[in-house]
Amino acid sequence: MCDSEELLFMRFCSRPSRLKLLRCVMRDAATMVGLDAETTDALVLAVNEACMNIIQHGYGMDPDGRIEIRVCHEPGALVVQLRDYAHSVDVHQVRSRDLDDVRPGGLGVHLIGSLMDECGFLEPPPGGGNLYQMKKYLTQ
Amino acid sequence: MCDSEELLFMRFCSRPSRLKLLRCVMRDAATMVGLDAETTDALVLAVNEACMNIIQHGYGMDPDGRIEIRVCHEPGALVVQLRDYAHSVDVHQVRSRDLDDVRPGGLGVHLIGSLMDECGFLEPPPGGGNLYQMKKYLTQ
Amino acid sequence: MSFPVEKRQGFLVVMLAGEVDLSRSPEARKVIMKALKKMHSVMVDMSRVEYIDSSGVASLVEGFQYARSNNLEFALAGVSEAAMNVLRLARLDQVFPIYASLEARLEAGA
Amino acid sequence: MSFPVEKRQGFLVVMLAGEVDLSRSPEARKVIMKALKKMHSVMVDMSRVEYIDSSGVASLVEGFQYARSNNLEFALAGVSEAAMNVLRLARLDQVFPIYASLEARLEAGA
Ligand SMILES: Nc1ncnc2c1ncn2[C@@H]1O[C@H](COP(=O)(O)OP(=O)(O)O)[C@@H](O)[C@H]1O
Ligand SMILES: Nc1ncnc2c1ncn2[C@@H]1O[C@H](COP(=O)(O)OP(=O)(O)O)[C@@H](O)[C@H]1O
Repeated sequence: MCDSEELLFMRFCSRPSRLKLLRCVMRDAATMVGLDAETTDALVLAVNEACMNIIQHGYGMDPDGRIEIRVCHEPGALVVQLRDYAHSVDVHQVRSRDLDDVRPGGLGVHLIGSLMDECGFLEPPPGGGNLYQMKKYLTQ
Repeated sequence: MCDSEELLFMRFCSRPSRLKLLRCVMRDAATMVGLDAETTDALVLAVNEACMNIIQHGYGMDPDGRIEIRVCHEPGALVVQLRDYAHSVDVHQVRSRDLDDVRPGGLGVHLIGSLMDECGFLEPPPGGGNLYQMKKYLTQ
Repeated sequence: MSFPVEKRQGFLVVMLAGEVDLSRSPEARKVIMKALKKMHSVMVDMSRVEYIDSSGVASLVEGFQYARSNNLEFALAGVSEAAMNVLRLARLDQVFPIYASLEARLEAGA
Repeated sequence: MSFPVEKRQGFLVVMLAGEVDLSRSPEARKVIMKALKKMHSVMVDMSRVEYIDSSGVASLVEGFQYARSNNLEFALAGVSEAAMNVLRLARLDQVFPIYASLEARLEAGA
């Protein structure tokens, strides 16, 4: 029943105050698969940004949205899936501002793309909402 | 949909190597509700012992059992529920050795009882397995 | 828990610290904007920032822009490695004036 | 990652460290029992133990019992606050010989 590749599954509410816990959990999951400090920081930052986007854009700062994170240790990669129950995302809207056009905001998607090896929305899951997946390759 | 009292829900496999992550998560949940260092240590140790019991006795060290933890912040208490899918526990068997009869093992249930304000099995949940609940009162 | 502000020569120095994430960046933004709205130049001491996310960075960008349109100085000082990594990824290390330390800027004078 | 063992005068000193939980206590048990089975007295340096659970404590009890039935000395030294709390709860602080430090026992001689 328990997928041996699943490192952890966690559910939490769409509150900024929960991000600290999320980062702690991600940091530990990274340590468990032997990521170095730099890669761990990258992973933690990317997952934090993806969750922020769900809190801010998916749930529009409503603190009672549900977010689920699944971290799997696949051969060669750490896979992080974030699932929300917000309205379906228009994936064409999901991009950061031009970095040269300096203004507050519009950096999260760029950071995720720079920090992770793969990222993007998967097929909308049954039951609605969105499923966002990120991968970090594990170099031996 | 998201119970505002639920601090977190986590699912993980019945492996000793997962306990570190569990302790980290519990430590953070404790910090979030403002527990002091001593109470946090007590909570972390108690939850660790309860999970060890599931791993060792519930699943007999089978690494593929599923364990779910739910931490809720109720008025006046932090409530931790552990759910497993192992055979139903005979609650009369669940007690530690006599502390004066020194031998290896037989301390976990005693530790939990000393460290938590309430503990015990709840009604077996639908779908089988066991539901164990611990409470730590929050003094203002 | 707000972030402390100190007057140092012609500057108001905002001391960010710890984890400047979505739960703390509104506070960072408030402190920075309040200092600037007194028509004061601002230095942000970032030596004790352990973590900053894009919302924390946005607070800095907002301060930077407000300062520029009001002819005030806005600079970062002693940026921690953790924060510098994020600024670099956002290519803002080329945008903000960044000093090795508060002293490095203060010694340079007006 | 095993736990290091050092020869100090008539003792084999087992240096536990970090988190001695269900994933590491089999290792602790192995190191302790191996030292005792050489018919050596054993001291467990616990100054760097950050966390110990009941399985770690069980390794100590097993060593203690084996030593007693084989007329060997088995003692704990420099027990960290975190570990001492657990020993107290298990009322084992009254059972194990516990020294403030390795030196405290070594200076006492044979
Ligand atoms: N999870 C999401 N749900 C809905 N829209 C999103 C999501 N993530 C990103 N977006 C869209 O992508 C845009 C760019 O996001 P980002 O680069 O993180 O910058 P910012 O969040 O500061 O706007 C957002 O403004 C939003 O329109
Ligand atoms: N989750 C559980 N499932 C089944 N049996 C349990 C569980 N927890 C405790 N027990 C029973 O209670 C006994 C005492 O547990 P404990 O005090 O933790 O000592 P130990 O685990 O070292 O035996 C165990 O030996 C076991 O028989």
